[in-house]
Amino acid sequence: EGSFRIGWSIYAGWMPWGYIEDSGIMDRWAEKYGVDVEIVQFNDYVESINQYTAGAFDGVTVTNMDALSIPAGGGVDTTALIIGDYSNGNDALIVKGGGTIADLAGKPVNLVELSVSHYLLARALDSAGLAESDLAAVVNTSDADMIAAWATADVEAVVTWNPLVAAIDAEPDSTILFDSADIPGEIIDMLAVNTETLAANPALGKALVGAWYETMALMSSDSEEGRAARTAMAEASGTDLAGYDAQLAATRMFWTPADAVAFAASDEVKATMPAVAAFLYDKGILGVGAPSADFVGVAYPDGSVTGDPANVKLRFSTEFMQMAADGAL
Amino acid sequence: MSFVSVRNVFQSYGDRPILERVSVEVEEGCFVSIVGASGCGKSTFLRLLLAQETPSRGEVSIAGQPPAREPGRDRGVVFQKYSVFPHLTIRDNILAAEELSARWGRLWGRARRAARERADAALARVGLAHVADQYPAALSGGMQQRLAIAQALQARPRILLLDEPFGALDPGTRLSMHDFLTELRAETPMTVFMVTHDLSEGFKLADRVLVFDKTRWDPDAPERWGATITYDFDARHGGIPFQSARAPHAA
Amino acid sequence: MSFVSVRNVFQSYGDRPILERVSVEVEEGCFVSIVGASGCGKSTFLRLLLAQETPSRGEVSIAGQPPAREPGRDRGVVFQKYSVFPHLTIRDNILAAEELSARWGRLWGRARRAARERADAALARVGLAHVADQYPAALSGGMQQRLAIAQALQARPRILLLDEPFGALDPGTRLSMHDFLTELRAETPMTVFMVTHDLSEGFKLADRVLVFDKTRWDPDAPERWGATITYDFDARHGGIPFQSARAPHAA
Amino acid sequence: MRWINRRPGRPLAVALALAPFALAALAYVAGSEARLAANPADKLLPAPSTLWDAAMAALTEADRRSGEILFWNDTFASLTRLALGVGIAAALALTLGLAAGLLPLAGAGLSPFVAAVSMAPPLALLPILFIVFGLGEVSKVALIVIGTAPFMIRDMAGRVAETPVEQIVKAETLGASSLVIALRVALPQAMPRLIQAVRLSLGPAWLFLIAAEAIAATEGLGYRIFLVRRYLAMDVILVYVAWITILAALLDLALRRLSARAFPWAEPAR
Amino acid sequence: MRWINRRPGRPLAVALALAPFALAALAYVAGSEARLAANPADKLLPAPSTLWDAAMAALTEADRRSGEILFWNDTFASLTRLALGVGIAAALALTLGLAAGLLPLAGAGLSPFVAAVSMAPPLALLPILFIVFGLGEVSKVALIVIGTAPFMIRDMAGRVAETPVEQIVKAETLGASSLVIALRVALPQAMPRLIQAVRLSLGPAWLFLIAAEAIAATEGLGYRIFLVRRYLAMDVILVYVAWITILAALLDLALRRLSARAFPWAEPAR
Ligand SMILES: Nc1ncnc2c1ncn2[C@@H]1O[C@H](COP(=O)(O)OP(=O)(O)OP(=O)(O)O)[C@@H](O)[C@H]1O
Ligand SMILES: Nc1ncnc2c1ncn2[C@@H]1O[C@H](COP(=O)(O)OP(=O)(O)OP(=O)(O)O)[C@@H](O)[C@H]1O
Ligand SMILES: [Mg+2]
Ligand SMILES: [Mg+2]
Repeated sequence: EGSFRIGWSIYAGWMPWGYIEDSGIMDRWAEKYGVDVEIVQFNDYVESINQYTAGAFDGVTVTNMDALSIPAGGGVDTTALIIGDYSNGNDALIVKGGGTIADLAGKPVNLVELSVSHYLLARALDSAGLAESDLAAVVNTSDADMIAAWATADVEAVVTWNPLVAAIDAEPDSTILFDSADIPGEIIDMLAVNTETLAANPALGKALVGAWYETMALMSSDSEEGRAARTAMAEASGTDLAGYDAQLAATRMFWTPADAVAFAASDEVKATMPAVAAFLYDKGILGVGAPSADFVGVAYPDGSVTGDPANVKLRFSTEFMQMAADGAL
Repeated sequence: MSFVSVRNVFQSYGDRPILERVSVEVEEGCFVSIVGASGCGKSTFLRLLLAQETPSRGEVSIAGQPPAREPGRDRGVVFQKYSVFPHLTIRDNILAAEELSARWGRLWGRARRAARERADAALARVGLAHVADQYPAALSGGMQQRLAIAQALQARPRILLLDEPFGALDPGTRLSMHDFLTELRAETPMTVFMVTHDLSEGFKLADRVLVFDKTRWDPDAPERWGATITYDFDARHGGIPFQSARAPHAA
Repeated sequence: MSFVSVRNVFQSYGDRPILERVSVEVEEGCFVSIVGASGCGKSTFLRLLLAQETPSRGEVSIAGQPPAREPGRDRGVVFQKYSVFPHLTIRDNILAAEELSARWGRLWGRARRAARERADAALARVGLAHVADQYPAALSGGMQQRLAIAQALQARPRILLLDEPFGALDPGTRLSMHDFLTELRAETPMTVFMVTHDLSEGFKLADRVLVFDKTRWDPDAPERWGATITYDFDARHGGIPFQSARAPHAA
Repeated sequence: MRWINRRPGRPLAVALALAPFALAALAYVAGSEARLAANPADKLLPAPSTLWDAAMAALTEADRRSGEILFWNDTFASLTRLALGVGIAAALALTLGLAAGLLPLAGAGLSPFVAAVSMAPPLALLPILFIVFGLGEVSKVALIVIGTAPFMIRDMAGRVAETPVEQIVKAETLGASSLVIALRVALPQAMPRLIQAVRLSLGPAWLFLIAAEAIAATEGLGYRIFLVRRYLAMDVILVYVAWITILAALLDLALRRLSARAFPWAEPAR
Repeated sequence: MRWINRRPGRPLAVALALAPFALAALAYVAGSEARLAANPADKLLPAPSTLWDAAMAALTEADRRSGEILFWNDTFASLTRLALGVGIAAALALTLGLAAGLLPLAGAGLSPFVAAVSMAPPLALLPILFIVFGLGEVSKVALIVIGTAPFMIRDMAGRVAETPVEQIVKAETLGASSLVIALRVALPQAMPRLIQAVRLSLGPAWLFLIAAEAIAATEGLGYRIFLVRRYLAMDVILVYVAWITILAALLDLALRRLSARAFPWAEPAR
């Protein structure tokens, strides 16, 4: 009791969590609110969500899509505590040579199946009037091996995320056909926490939000300290300051709590989530038992709900971010 | 009353009879050798004496005790192979005869020192003192069997059972083992049962020679009948039957 | 000229001499047995005759040929163990004597049928026809050795080498193997070298008995000197030395 | 009576054999019920009935997208890769192992290298495999080969080298050349051991197969397990794990039978 | 002379042993040069000099963040897990294997279950392991135990059951109880075989370690390899792979030495 564990994995918009733990910012805020928070890095993103879903962790960094499918679909009532950013080019569909999306017909595409990459591909194909069945295959390829896969002759197109996108884009004959900047606001990266835990321990939410926005302010400042912080994050993600800054450029970071609150409360999110739910249902990701695309309910800050109102398991909340915006922490 | 008494023993494996109606009484201190064709059940008979197996019918009793259900310290045994512990030195093999019956299989302190001295004395007696710290693998076959016999005797069993103890030795070594066994018996009289393939060895060493054979024989089903004791020779007096043949041979 | 001639042969392993100055001439058709203490180098001598090893010094030649560098069809051999191929049936073991020298180790068509008939004839001759389709593991030790001898002879070697061929058999079986070997020799005279532990077996079967022993002996370093032929008996005439002792025994 | 001399009768032996399975099942059911009581939508330890439904669905329901029953597709794909990988490894073991065990020259050249390779962790070399063999079937089969062949080669070489020298000499005196000794003496006697080595290698082979399928594939049992791990579909995972266990046991049994059938002379007499 | 009878002399044997290593090195250098000529920034097959630099950097340069040399940290973390996992598996094998091999009642209860478990693919159970044992050291060690113990238990049980019945009977006639037979007859004779089983299990143990570290860890050789695999830092990967190979070979050698030293009676006479 009073002791919590948060999991995170390597992604441009989540690197601050590693810095928060290493720099002692977390400890300071935790002390202030009388809790104990341990921030644990995962090498494997899916495993981090599974651990959270199984109850081994109290919070996890996750995208809106995976938050809906894994914990919420698995019956774990989850609250989006911090909307950190949305992908604005961080996820991309890359092909060898050139061409258009329509040229993908009859070709295989390598990606991490059932991930946001898969969602991006579906949206890209939509935009060209194609369906997945028009492709030769969707080859499930581990993100850890995506760069190696790109180097093989079998691979003609991949969908992946940063820092891999940057590395592959740097190869001579690669072309980005479609990226998340084409569907702004649909791939949302957030810190999700267990709703019950949060309700019972508001101090946890305050400590996390406080620590996060202190770090945001530090990172976004053009000061020496800001550069030092970003350099540390760059190294942790295996690149240098310039590389990391480039990745941040493809990420629509919400540097201030006010920005985040505004986005979370916008209609964009309300439009995105049902589309994501439809995609998940279509792919069978909501599970064998899922009767329909809206069997999980999603609640928004204004109290509205999409999906089944009797089974609300994912909640977008601005409560704590608003406190930060109000300077109440 | 006789010392070892085997009363109307039958032994079968599955529905295949090996021994039939075996009865014999043996006096204390008698050396009995057991001969017979290969596979006729000599080792089986020894296993029954050892209480390693219980007979299908009948019973074996030693010194008037109720039949044993498993081997114990009252029965010593030496097999043709694997008779000593390869992972113990020669001395520890002898020591094992006293140690293994302890609670944890080990003696400590004064008890151990005393047992060690007795072991060294035993080794000196059987002429193995100079190799006390070696492992059995370093010994010749004859020395290994000598060790096995010394080990069995160290536990002071009431009867000693030998299953072709010299079967794997070459003729010269075998002769010296005969002398060794004869000397040992002269020192400590004991009741011995020895299975052997070699008739002359049997008569040379034993007081009494038992011959196992089938008395009934079905040429179409050679496995139908078991063997029993067909001859019982007194080997002390040049082979005059101790008792006459047990049953007519119905070949 | 003699048929097998061993001239001043030395054999060492590393710097340890096993055989020293061994010379012997043997006539065609002679049956030579070789006796000696365990480890004195009898099997080593047989390996030299077999050309499985080449001597450190001196040479072995058969029928006036230049010394062989490896075993071939002119030398047949039977060991105490592993002498037949366990993965071939009894018939195929005999057949192997003809097949293995073919290009791919197999005969086909008419050649195979003819070889098979010869194999069956050989099996009938040695009394193994009734088990032709079984594997060696199903045979008793005596039958296995009979098969091994028949197999070696089927290749029509110029000399036959036997290394304790009956060492693992029980006395009864051993006697019948003696008869078997004597009969075979009566049918086809052949030059035989047989190592044995059993002196009486050696004298019973052989025309000539060679005794291997050390003529020099260093009590501090028993491995310093090798063995040689110390006695050479004519066993046809009740054991009168064929030649006198080779060298004085310097015990 | 000593415990070592107490033998269970037939009914007791059966009961004892079943007991641990029953205990494991019980522990599972208890754990599952506890979790489901706390959260009825819990996916981690699905109820036995859910498992049963998932198994039935996997076995009978066609995929919405492809119209095929994925379960059988996956099984077929994985078994094909496994058979190819282990088959190639066995063939290598037979040829190289025979050569290294029989010919001193080949042994001197091969043995140290194979020993060194057998110590390397094949999983870590996957990226290179992908470049060399592409992302298709070849690299998956190659991973299995690289992962299992060194052990098999060493095992075979050791076993062939143990062929009693008496048999080799006997064959020589019957006029056999090196080739004939290899083909007719060493090879047939090494075959039962090869099957034994294959049985021992099947465990690692499954591991490599699952690892390779997890990284890049469009079908296969390992692919499916790692794919549905994305949404914690433990019902599907457990069904697949059970199925792999059954397949492995069946393969093992089949190989044992094959060996007993094909090489009766190698069976221990009983 | 037949090929089977041609033995290489000492110099030729050394040359033959080195040849395949030299060939492999040559092939690597050629491949590397070809790729680097086509694309000087190629990461897949770094030049030998790059490899050397990477190795030196790994061995000597401290991490800027933590101030520690990651290479040694990783090595220490992985070896600790490996030792714990294999050690626990060996202890289980010793106790359960001894019980199953010696006591008919224990054998009847344990053997079928262990046989069934040994067929299950542990990798596929990883998600459950992480839940049950958490993400810390326990789950990694548990994966190694689950992956290697069944084989070791079966091996030990089989070996103990093969103890010549003559020895057991002899011990009984010397008055030994079941416990004493286990402790003083069966156990010491099973020890060399246990070390043998540990040697055989080290390969799979490394595999499981790397797989577990790949998924959830913050240090360890497998963790590092999978971390840098993302960036295709083959120079680091190859250095780590070489290091794991060397460690595995050293462990193997140490175990062989230990066995020969501790159990001289079990060495084949030569
Ligand atoms: N545990 C057993 N189960 C089934 N059959 C057995 C068992 N032990 C022995 N037999 C069979 O019982 C018969 C007699 O065996 P036993 O070992 O007593 O013969 P033996 O007279 O000692 O022979 P040998 O002279 O070859 O040692 C043999 O046919 C053997 O196959
Ligand atoms: N290949 C070898 N390398 C080294 N030493 C050997 C080799 N072969 C045999 N020896 C040694 O040479 C000696 C003679 O061995 P050999 O087998 O010829 O004796 P043997 O007379 O046949 O003995 P046995 O009667 O026991 O069969 C032995 O001391 C043996 O240890
Ligand atoms: Mg017997
Ligand atoms: Mg010899």
